[in-house]
Amino acid sequence: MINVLFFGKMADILGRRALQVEAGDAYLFTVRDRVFEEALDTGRLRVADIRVSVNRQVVTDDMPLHDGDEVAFFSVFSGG
Amino acid sequence: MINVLFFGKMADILGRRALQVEAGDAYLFTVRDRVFEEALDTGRLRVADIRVSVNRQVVTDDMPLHDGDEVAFFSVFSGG
Amino acid sequence: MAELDIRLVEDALDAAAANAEFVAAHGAAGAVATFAGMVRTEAGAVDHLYLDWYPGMTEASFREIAEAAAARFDVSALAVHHRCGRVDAGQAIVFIAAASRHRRAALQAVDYAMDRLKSEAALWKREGGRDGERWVEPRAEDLKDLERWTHE
Amino acid sequence: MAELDIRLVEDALDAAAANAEFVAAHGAAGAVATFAGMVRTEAGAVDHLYLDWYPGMTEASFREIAEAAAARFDVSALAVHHRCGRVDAGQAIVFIAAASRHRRAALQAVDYAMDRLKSEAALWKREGGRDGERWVEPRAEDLKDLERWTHE
Repeated sequence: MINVLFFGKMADILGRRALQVEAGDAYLFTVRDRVFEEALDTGRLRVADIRVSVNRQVVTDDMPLHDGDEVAFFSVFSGG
Repeated sequence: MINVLFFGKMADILGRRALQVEAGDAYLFTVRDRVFEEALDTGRLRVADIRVSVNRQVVTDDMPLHDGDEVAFFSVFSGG
Repeated sequence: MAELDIRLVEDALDAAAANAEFVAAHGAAGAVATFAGMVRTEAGAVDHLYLDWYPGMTEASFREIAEAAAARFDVSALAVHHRCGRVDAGQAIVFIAAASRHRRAALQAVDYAMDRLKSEAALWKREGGRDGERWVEPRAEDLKDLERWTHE
Repeated sequence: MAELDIRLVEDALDAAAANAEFVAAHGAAGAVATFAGMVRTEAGAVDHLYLDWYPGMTEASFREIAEAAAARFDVSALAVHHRCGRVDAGQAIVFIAAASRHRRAALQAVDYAMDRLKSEAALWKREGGRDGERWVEPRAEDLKDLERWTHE
């Protein structure tokens, strides 16, 4: 299974902090498309606002996912 | 009387921290000349290194001095 | 190698105690600069923050920023302590400290680390108060502050 | 008007205690930046300083610098605590703190005040150690640091 996590505004908008996806022959962009569709439907986020990480590294390119991978979606950081 | 004070390297070089001068009709530059002569004789200070204050204000021009005035001579500041 | 002290703090962050500890450990270097950020208590709509965080990734982002600050400036020690979770008005959010032989290196390391934390720490800030809850994004000013360091 | 806390300290200066007091009094502003300068304890020829001072004039020079920093940056409080007399290795010489709504204003006020104190505070520094005693003058670097503020 692939663990998918949501943080910040993204978790709020989707109303959950996690979901699980079958590893199968999943690609990051397959998972992303599914999450984006749900998030954008709410009208509260734009694609440009959403960041993606795989195993805690922010990524911008597509890649194959493997069993046990951790994918996270979140809005831009705002600390301090 | 006019109180004359010395600080920092200036006090070290002159071997004292204070002296008193008759007010009379003294001018700052009269007092300064006397102090400079003594200080420069030691070879350990140049005129450019010496600062002067009257009543705790740094001054560069000559001025008459009055009874109770406080004149100070010192090298450049070095704090922090 | 600079000594790094990175902490993601889930309960109260005591900026004064963190400062005392840092000065005792690293003051011998000669110069210690610090910054502490608190939730403002002035009359206003905001009376608390919530900082969402990604365990593991958040600490890694602090460490990356601290390592970059230490590599860029001549510091012997650098501390980054940052709250996560709910932070009430008056409480500390962040404490940064840098020790160096040189006063400007210590001050610049703190300045740089704060600018990067504002926009690049893996945290998500929500303000809460009488007008409800609102997710905050970095301001244009924060991004401009960050840009200063790419022009030097 | 910024609240100024100017102290010429003849006995030990406790930088951590000064910080705790400042954060407690002014932390509500949101941002607190501090700087503490200590006599370095590294192996070397210098094991103490002596800071000669001019009672009244020295405090006035601190106040003038603090007022200029407060006028120039948007700070709500500024502290300048500076030692005079003999200061041994490991002891604090100076503590500066600034509180503001804005982190950069607090950091800049501290940076500016330190640069000016180095060259413009009415103090005279003598280093002492195994090679005897030596009066110190501002370094070219100190004067260059100070010059930064006239070009902004």
